[in-house]
Amino acid sequence: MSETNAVSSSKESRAVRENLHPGNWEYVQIAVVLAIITGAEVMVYYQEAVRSLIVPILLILSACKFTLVAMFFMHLKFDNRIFSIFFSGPLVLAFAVMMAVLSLFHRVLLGA
Amino acid sequence: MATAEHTTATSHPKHRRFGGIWSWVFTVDHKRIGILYLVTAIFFFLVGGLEALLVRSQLAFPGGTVVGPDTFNELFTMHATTMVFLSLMPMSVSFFNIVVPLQIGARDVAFPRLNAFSYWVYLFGALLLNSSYLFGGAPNAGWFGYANLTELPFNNATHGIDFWVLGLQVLGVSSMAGAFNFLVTIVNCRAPGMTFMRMPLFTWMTLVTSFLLVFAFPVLTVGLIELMFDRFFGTNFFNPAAGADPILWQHLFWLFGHPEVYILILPAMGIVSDVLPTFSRKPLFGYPVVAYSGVAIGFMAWGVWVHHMFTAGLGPVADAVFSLTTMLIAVPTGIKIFNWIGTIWGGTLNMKTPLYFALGFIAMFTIGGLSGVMLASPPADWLEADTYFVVAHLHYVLFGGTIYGLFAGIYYWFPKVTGRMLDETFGLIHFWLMTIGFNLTFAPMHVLGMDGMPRRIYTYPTGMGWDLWNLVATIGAFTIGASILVFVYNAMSSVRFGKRAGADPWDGRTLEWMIPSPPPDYNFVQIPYVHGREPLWLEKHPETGLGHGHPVPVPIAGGAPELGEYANGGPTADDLGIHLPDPSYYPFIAALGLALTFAGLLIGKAPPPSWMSVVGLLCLFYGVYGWIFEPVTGY
Amino acid sequence: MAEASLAGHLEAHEPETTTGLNHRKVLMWIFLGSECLFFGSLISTYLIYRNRSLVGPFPQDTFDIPYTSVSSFVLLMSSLTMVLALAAAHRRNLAQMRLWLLTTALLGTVFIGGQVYEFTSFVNHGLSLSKNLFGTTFFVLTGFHGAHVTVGVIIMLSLVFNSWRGGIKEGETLGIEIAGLYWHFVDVVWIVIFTVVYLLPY
Amino acid sequence: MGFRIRPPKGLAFLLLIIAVLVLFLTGCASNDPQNALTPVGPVGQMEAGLFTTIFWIAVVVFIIVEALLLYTVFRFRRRPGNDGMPAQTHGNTALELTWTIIPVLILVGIAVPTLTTIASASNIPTGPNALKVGVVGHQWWWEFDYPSQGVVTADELHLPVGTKVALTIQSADVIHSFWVPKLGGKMQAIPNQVNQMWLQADEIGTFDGQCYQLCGTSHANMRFKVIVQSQADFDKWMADQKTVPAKPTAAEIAKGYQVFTTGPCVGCHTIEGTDAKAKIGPNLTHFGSRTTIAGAIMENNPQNLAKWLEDPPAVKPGSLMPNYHLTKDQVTALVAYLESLK
Repeated sequence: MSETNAVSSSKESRAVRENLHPGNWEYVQIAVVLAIITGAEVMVYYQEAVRSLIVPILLILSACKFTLVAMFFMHLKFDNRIFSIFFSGPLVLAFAVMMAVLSLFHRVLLGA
Repeated sequence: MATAEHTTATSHPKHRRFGGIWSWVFTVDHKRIGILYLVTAIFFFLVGGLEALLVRSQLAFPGGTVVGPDTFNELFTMHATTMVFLSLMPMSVSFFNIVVPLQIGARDVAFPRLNAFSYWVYLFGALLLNSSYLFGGAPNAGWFGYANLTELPFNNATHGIDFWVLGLQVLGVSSMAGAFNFLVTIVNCRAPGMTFMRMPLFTWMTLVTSFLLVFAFPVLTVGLIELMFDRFFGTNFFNPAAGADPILWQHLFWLFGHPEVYILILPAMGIVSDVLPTFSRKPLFGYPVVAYSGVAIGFMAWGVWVHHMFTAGLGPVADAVFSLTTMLIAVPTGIKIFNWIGTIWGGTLNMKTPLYFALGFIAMFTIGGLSGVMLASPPADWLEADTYFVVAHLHYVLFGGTIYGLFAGIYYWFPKVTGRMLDETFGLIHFWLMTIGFNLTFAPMHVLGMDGMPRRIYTYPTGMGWDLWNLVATIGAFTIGASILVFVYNAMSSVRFGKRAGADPWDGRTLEWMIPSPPPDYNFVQIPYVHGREPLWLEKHPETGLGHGHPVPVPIAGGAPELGEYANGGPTADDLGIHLPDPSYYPFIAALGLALTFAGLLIGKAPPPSWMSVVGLLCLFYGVYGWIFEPVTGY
Repeated sequence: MAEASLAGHLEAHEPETTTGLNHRKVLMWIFLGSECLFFGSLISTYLIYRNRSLVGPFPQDTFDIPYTSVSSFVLLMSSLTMVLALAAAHRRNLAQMRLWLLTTALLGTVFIGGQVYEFTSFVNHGLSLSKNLFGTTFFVLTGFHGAHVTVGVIIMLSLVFNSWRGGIKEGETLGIEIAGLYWHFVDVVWIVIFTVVYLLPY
Repeated sequence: MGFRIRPPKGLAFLLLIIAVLVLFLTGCASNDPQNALTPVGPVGQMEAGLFTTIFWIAVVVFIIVEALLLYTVFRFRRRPGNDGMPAQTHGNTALELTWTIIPVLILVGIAVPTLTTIASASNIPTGPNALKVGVVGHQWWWEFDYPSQGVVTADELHLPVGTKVALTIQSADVIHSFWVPKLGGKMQAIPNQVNQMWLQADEIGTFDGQCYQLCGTSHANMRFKVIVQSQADFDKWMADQKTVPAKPTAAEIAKGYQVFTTGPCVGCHTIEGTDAKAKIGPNLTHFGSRTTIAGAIMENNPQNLAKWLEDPPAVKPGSLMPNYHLTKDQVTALVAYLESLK
């Protein structure tokens, strides 16, 4: 590797540090939250009481986990906006298409 | 190729160097990879054309006996698959390779070795797909291979479908790798001052196309994986006996397939949007509108796939909704056409072959667009679907559109690539012969369609009223064939004896015309600073005041006009202290490994993978690891 | 999934870029974008065929939720160790970086091991690829996720290997960051799969 | 070069486009058996009507755009007196808005009738007076059954004139597509899916249809006929179909009966009143009453039937009925028997 490489990369890491990344402690806290949510999900699964609401509850919980990991572990919260666009764009697209196809197959909405 | 001397001449002693054929096999130079793409794509264009001529010969007369029904099914399947995946897409990619880095003022693409990898994967995938002819039989279920006709119970006479599945997977890897590369290149390798809104339209459309590719192809990949698992491992994705819905394939395929249509047409639209201004000596009319309408088409491409399934009984709501979205997509398309006319309006049209093809594109594509609107209305579509009307429509779009656009590009950039002009007389003969042949072939198919002739039938009785138009179509097809031969002759002779082009034969407006033809392997002696939308024009004609900000002469290798000095060589990268990535054989090995892996699956009918897959995998890992840890000299 | 193994670390050097962003990082994010469509299609297929099997075994009498919860937890924690590895690299602490990378690889391996065990027990339950639509869609969806995790583990190990070879210099965090992006993505995909495939009531 | 001889070429181009258009106009509506623009039923009529509307709108747009294009090319081509530096215009917002809004309006004009037509086409008739017919696509022949009457036939769909018919379209193997161009519609027959559509024939006569979705080797040989009869004739036909053929007595016919019931035929076919009850091949109970055989690709006469029985795949490539190498007199006997099944 040429030293220009080391230069550019150390510049990169400086840039990253300037992004005020959370430190280990914050990371651990986030992990704990994730663990708790997972626990909650499993609990909900066994709660006969909330059977009627189980689907929305579970979907919301996993959406929270997804967002936490993407925002903090993947640094989208601190990184260049273009990355968020490159990722969330197709994510939304995939979700929309999925919903459309499902509604067609289950003969609701579009498929009515 | 004329570029050979120039580019090989320039590798420095201390760098790894390869001579002769190896200088092409191991090249990572985007221009050479582009040439490889172009030559291969034209070769497969001829193959696909041959298949088309056989199809037309069979249908020339009722009860034709040129080929049998099974061969006929193989022929039209391979014709479409070849034209879409082995010819038109790679031809667009060859222009991405040759032109985009030059238009944005870059020395190469972002990942030169990934670029080489894409090409070799494409070549090996294409060979894998076509080798099916040698192993019992080619794919035979149409280019959109509707399940469950592709499933073992109904398609086990040959391994054609297995070749199709695996071949398309390999080609998918190539297209994806290429698209990732161009996205990063356009986002990250633009010359200083080259903002998005200063990018030439072809680069814009490359950007949109690449986005469509990287997001649409995974959907097909999943469909192909499911089909492959059904055939190889006995899964039930499309097996009605297990309660599955074969229609799932239609959704997965068209979710890819409709963006694919725009993947095929947008690059051609980009070429036309670059050719028209150059040959009318006027800037593109409504640049931002044209660019954004391209982006809009890219977005809408995702909301219209069901219009391929209006006869699948999805219900009135689905039919209505997707009919409306489909009609909506006609708006940005129309806007482009009007802006193109606006561009030539008031210009001084330099009637050269590239312009003829660009105008031909507008004229023919308009017809395809209008028949598209007719197909967008479900009740009308119920009459047209799966008849020759659809065959006519799709050819007016993909031939009258894409192929006209690509030929415009070939005549436009050939001088830049080879340093020599294509002959005008032969060019015009090619254009007029092709235009006449094209309309003779496909216009009658509208009539045949409304006269109830189904597509993909190998024979038809007389007395249906189809005899005359089929004969006309066949005559037209052979006329097209003749015109293509004229082109091939023109290209082969011009590449050797064509008259010298010089840097800027067309009075061009964009960066690629600033540098010698063929360009030195480093492209730009000094990366230009871009002050406006049409940097070269701005520098040649400051008085026209197109500069956004006051026009400042752009630094050019040796000064634009007297570029003749580069006709034989010129300073090498090392003379100028420009470091270029070394050639590398790892991409080639990795690509070979990938192809072998898939071929092995096929021949072994895994599991377990035959020895070939194992060798392939080893090859692949060796290639990838060598690639990653390859010490990179240069820069 | 050739792209997957390639995209992690491609060309080993970059010139200055227009956006100031690193080529490989941009590539990785676009790649993850296209992976969204890949897993989106696989998950759609699963959901379309949900409760459509004509014969058993059916999900409700196959899944072992506590077991899978644990392995999901393991994968989730591997994301933590991954960011810790990156943080260590930022602190130019190669030793810790290697430690956390190896831990990540280890957790990943545990997850894969768990999946292998799960698959075997399901097969013993009489659920096979070709048994019914549930078997077909379940094994293919989770199998492809497993393949992604495996590739991730290989990437982690080669990063460690590379750092010993001196390929990763002090303060060079890019390779780790990019590999991390891939790893976290595989993790979030499992977050979705765990909920949609395992937890949603049948 | 090219510049002096351009005008003739340009004219050729113009003439070419006009010629294409004329061909299209003259070629489209005709009395050919599968012409979609001369329908004889309400469904086909509303679809063809919508097609024609959109077609003429398209023709107008086509002429405007192409004429504008050609005019621009001829007017602004470089020639002596026009080779200067053109004005470097960038665009014009008013124009952009115009050619955005006008297409939108045109499309609205197309969308409205489209939606109404979808609505009426999807309005499947129900109730007692609507005739129900089940259509099942097979490789490569069509099965038609009348559930209410318990009648099953093949390759020929009999309909009473002027009656609304509710069709359910299904497939026994791969995806097919059912269309009678003169009656309208078109619907895929998809495994595990029951598609519905309705038709009505307002004219007595025989109309052709065939499979429109690639379904394998003999996709081209998967034709059928729709025989539209007066209510009286239809009722008579239906009554005949319901009768169970008596056990034959005449020598030759009885021999054929014997060959049929003891041979491989019973493995796939059904003939009411015999032990042949298999549902793989067409139901032959009233075979003799049909005008065509083998996926309606041949007229039903003894010669053709013999030809078919001697080597089915030779007549219809890929035919699932193999060549059983029947002897000459077995064939003659079978022909006699089957043709007797009126």
